[in-house]
Amino acid sequence: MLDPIIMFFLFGIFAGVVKSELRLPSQVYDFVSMVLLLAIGLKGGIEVAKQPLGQLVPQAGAVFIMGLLLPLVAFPILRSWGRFSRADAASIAAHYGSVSVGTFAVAVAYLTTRGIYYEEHMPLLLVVLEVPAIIVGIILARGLSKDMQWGSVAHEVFAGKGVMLLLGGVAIGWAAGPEGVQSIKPFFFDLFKGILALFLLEMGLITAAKLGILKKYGIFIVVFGIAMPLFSSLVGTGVALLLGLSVGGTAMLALLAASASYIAVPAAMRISVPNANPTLSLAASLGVTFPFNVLLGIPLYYEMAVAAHRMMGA
Amino acid sequence: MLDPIIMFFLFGIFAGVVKSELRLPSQVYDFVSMVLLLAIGLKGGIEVAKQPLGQLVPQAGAVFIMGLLLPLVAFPILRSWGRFSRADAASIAAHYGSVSVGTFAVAVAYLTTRGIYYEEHMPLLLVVLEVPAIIVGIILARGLSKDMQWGSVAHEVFAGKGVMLLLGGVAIGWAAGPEGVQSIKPFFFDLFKGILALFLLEMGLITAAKLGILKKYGIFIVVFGIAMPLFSSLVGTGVALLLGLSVGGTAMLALLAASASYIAVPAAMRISVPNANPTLSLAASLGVTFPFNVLLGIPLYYEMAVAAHRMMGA
Amino acid sequence: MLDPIIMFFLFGIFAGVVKSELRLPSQVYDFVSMVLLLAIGLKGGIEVAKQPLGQLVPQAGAVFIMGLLLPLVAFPILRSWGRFSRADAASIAAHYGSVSVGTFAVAVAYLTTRGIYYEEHMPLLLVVLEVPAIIVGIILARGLSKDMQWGSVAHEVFAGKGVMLLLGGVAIGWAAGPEGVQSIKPFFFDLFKGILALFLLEMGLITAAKLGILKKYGIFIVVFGIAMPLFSSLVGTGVALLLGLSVGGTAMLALLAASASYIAVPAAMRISVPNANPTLSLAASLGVTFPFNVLLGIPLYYEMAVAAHRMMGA
Amino acid sequence: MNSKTRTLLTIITETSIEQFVCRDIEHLGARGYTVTDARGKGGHGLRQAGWDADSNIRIETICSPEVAEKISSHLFAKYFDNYAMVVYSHDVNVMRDKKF
Amino acid sequence: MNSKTRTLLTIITETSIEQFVCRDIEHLGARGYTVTDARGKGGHGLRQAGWDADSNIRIETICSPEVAEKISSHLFAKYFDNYAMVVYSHDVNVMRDKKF
Amino acid sequence: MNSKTRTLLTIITETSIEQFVCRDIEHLGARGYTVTDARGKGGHGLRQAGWDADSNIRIETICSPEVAEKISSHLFAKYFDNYAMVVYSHDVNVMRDKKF
Ligand SMILES: Nc1ncnc2c1ncn2[C@@H]1O[C@H](COP(=O)(O)O)[C@@H](O)[C@H]1O
Ligand SMILES: Nc1ncnc2c1ncn2[C@@H]1O[C@H](COP(=O)(O)O)[C@@H](O)[C@H]1O
Ligand SMILES: Nc1ncnc2c1ncn2[C@@H]1O[C@H](COP(=O)(O)O)[C@@H](O)[C@H]1O
Ligand code: NA
Ligand code: NA
Ligand code: NA
Repeated sequence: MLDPIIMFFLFGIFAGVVKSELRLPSQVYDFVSMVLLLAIGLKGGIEVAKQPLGQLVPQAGAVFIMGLLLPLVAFPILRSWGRFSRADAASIAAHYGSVSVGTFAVAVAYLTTRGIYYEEHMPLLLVVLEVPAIIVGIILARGLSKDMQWGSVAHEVFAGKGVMLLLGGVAIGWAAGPEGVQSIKPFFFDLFKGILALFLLEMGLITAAKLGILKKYGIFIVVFGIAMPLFSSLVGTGVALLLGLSVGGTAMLALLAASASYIAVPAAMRISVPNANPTLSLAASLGVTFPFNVLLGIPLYYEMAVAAHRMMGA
Repeated sequence: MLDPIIMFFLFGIFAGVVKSELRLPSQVYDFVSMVLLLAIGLKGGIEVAKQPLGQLVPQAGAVFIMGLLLPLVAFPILRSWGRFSRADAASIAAHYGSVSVGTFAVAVAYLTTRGIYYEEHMPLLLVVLEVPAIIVGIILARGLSKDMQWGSVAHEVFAGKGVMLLLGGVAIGWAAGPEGVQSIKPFFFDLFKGILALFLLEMGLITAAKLGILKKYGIFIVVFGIAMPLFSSLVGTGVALLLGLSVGGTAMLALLAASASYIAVPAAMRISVPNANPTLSLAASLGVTFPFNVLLGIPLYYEMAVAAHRMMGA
Repeated sequence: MLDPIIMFFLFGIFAGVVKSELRLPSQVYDFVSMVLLLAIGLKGGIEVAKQPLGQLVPQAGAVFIMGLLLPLVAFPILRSWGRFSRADAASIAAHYGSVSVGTFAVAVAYLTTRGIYYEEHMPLLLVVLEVPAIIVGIILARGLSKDMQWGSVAHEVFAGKGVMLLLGGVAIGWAAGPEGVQSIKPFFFDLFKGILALFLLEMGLITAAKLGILKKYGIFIVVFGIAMPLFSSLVGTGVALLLGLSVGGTAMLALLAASASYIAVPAAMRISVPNANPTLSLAASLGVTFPFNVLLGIPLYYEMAVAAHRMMGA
Repeated sequence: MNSKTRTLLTIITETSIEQFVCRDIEHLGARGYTVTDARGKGGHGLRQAGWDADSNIRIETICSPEVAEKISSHLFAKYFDNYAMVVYSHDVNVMRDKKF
Repeated sequence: MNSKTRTLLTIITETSIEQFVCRDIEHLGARGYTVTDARGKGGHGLRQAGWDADSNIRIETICSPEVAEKISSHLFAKYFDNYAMVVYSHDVNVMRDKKF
Repeated sequence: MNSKTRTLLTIITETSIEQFVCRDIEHLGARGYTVTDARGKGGHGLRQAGWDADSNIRIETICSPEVAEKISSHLFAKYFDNYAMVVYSHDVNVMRDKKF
């Protein structure tokens, strides 16, 4: 049966499609996403403390390289088959090389509800995967010129709301440890799914708005928005196997690879690749890939992980 | 002793009357009412799943008819004794034929605190009762002309925030069932009363603002704002007895009948009966009937239900 | 080890210093502070009900007098050593004579985490201490002229958000008692520390903004912002010993004395002493004293209380 | 840079009719508009923006004088009797006059 | 439709004195006003609207030139020395000039 | 009170570039500015302010005609091709002209 939080997402899409007046005030959306980002960071941070550093570093390194490579695969496809301008192709590639925290939160809920174990320091890999695609995207769009202001790009990436809150959460969770965080558990952890439900309601409304725009850009964007995450999930599954992650962890890494950013990357592209059309990349990432991953992708990637581990075990 | 949530309402009135700077930002008010509407819907939806359809349909039908008739009683009184214009009388009649979700939430808290059983699918009847009075009100104001745009009226009613969230909550609660909803319980159910307290604080501030306006409209509006819910509660009690509801359910239906809308109906009237004065109907519904029901009505209707069931039992 | 809520504060300062885009929407800040103020008031109110009046009155009286005297100590220092204008000196003196609810909330968290008993009606003393310094500040700035509009000053003080919510919370907690408040406990009490964490994150951001301004005003304001709370904490410790408070209560009263207002007093000064520079007093109170108290003051005042009680016991 | 003159029409009215007014001004020829949330006081009393029913919006649209004239006449006929509404206009310099 | 000219006076100032300024402009003859929340920068530094003490408002009032003149003089005398405040005015066309 | 004329330049654009535009107009000589949150519709479609990527801001700055001209030219060159942006200006009367 469907998780109720997924129903909130469908409800949001429905309300958007029938042009309901329903709307989350943007300040409430901010509040809700801040709490989610902090909660995910905190959870990850607590686990990071438990991991031997020797295990974290290779994982982070592998994931970082994956984040560099995925956009390099997407870019030529978008250029040749999609016939997009260089800027647009680079920007979309960056979106798909990076990650979506909202999708990750739904996957956390999915695995937790089913009691499936996964490496709980995953949020750290999430943060690591946010960044490299942005850099690759900028270079793809603008070339490696000397007057690139990498300082301001770095600031744009790390000082953005999303990465900042994730990193802050990880740092606090790591420093405070499981007992330290106990006192803020009722707010950040017990309410997690309810707040995620509200968040997905608004995501549904936003997705519905993007659906209308999709028509304008034709079928390619829809196909790409489904095929690319499928491909990336295979890559993610492979990397996870190499790293020796658990079944749940494999599903998670597949999902991270498959998810497309709609916060950190669009914000960074808007500033660093201004001639890329933001409507286009958000139509793909929010109008196609987000609903695909949330509704079909997560269970699919989990089945893939199970199958892959069975094969490896054999 | 008074429920603390009622004290929050009184505190809001007090703060408003002494012209305090206290104010809930409108975005927070939106947030708080969204959570309440979804929570009420979810609770109702869970119960709807348990009811045999053969029992729900006659109840919904009876309540719908009650919603058609109540404004037809109110309208001539408002026209003749109140000397209101046709539009104003029709609009006020629609407010009193429909329901107030805020009042319902307080009644839920009242019965729950005292451990009194009531048919928990009540939120479904709440939704059913929201709608018919609006249609009657529009016809009373404008007559049954051919060029009525019923499509846009229907959209106005069903796509409005309130009805949409209630229906969405009911649908999700119904589909997810009691166990499915478990994971979002801490947010939507455990916080219910605390969030209701904040909501009532703002309602007190709004009520206080309406109190000032009341003077302008004279004594009739005050008398009507108390007499009409008393009459409606009798009708509601009667209908509940016919439907064989429990004591708690009888009190609830009396309250639903007695409560006057201040969200869905004013929004619909503003669009469909523009020449009705919204200040007038809100002064009655928020300045008189809401505080009357919340402070005196709920316990009174409960006593009535107890007495009626005792009489019927005899 | 550091309490995680303190880490949220440090995280906020960090994010502000690196000029992150992180920001709590002002409406969310309002929401979060309203919940904190109500929760503190409710907790205090529950305890007030348990206290014999004969014990509360002398405590409130002593604290009120302390609130009158502290600004009288600060004022000449600010005038002579700080070379501030009369208005500025009076306004800063008023800030330091009054209290900071945010600091108090952190102290509550500190003592609760460590299981240290304190007189839980402390919030009442907090309210009492908010007011006198404002009156003294206004008189210091403007003299005792006949045309002072004390009515509007009183309104400004009592009808301000902060005092209103605290008093409302105390009144409701007192009237409803421990069992009455049970139903709103999950929202107001269980979430307390999580909400405080969000609040401190924003306070960190605000503090970081004030740090920049500090430079403009030179070293005196930094020295004063640390020395004055140290002095006041001694006074508070003394008063607590006279009143026979527990060790925790002594630490609390020291902290109340040491904390500097950044809500009620600035608002009142802006209206009643318009020629005082609000940037100056907020730079001191938010840029120096708030972080000092939160990071170093609270544990220090607690050690002082322990030492003082040991000495007295000897 | 040479700039051209257009008319800036500002409408202050109830939030509840935002979608209707925006639709109307588009139909009458405006190529765009900007909306901000507002509160205020006027003939219809205090509107404090505490909740939807009490909120105002401020709609601005830059257009040709003719379109501005058409919009104001339409709003006057359709809304002035029954809704809290204030409309005013003045000339502004724009950089790309073809846009408006 | 024939329209008349009135003065639109705009006041940008601190949120903390909203009620006082609004009361003053009503006393001086304005029949209404509109308020929006704002942030900004000026002689008194950055005011980022993160919380009450740091927030601005933008008050607009349409009135006769005489009333506008009275209001600006009053604001100048009462608030300019001590508060973050900017005031400007210009002519606008209104449809129902008796309203203002 | 004698008042002087200055130019009020209004910029409606995407929230995402707020800090850049504000920095630019300060560098070009504006002594202050005021920002309000907005939503709207234009050549770049509907921008409903549901979340950051879809939000507009409205920046106002009072300055000399020369500075206004410099700012609009700069904005035109730097942002018009790639960002949702509308810029307009008109004269206003200010009380302390040295301030602007
Ligand atoms: N003279 C005025 N100047 C500026 N805004 C006004 C004026 N009169 C009314 N308004 C605004 O327009 C809204 C509707 O006006 P009214 O229809 O007069 O109630 C009010 O709530 C105010 O926001
Ligand atoms: N030149 C300007 N143009 C537009 N708004 C301004 C200007 N100067 C100041 N302001 C606004 O008016 C407020 C108060 O200005 P000030 O008194 O100069 O600090 C500022 O916070 C800005 O919002
Ligand atoms: N004709 C217009 N009148 C008023 N505001 C406009 C107009 N056209 C566009 N805007 C505003 O400017 C923003 C950017 O415009 P555009 O670049 O045309 O999409 C829009 O989202 C609107 O808020
Ligand atoms: Na990805
Ligand atoms: Na009713
Ligand atoms: Na103090």
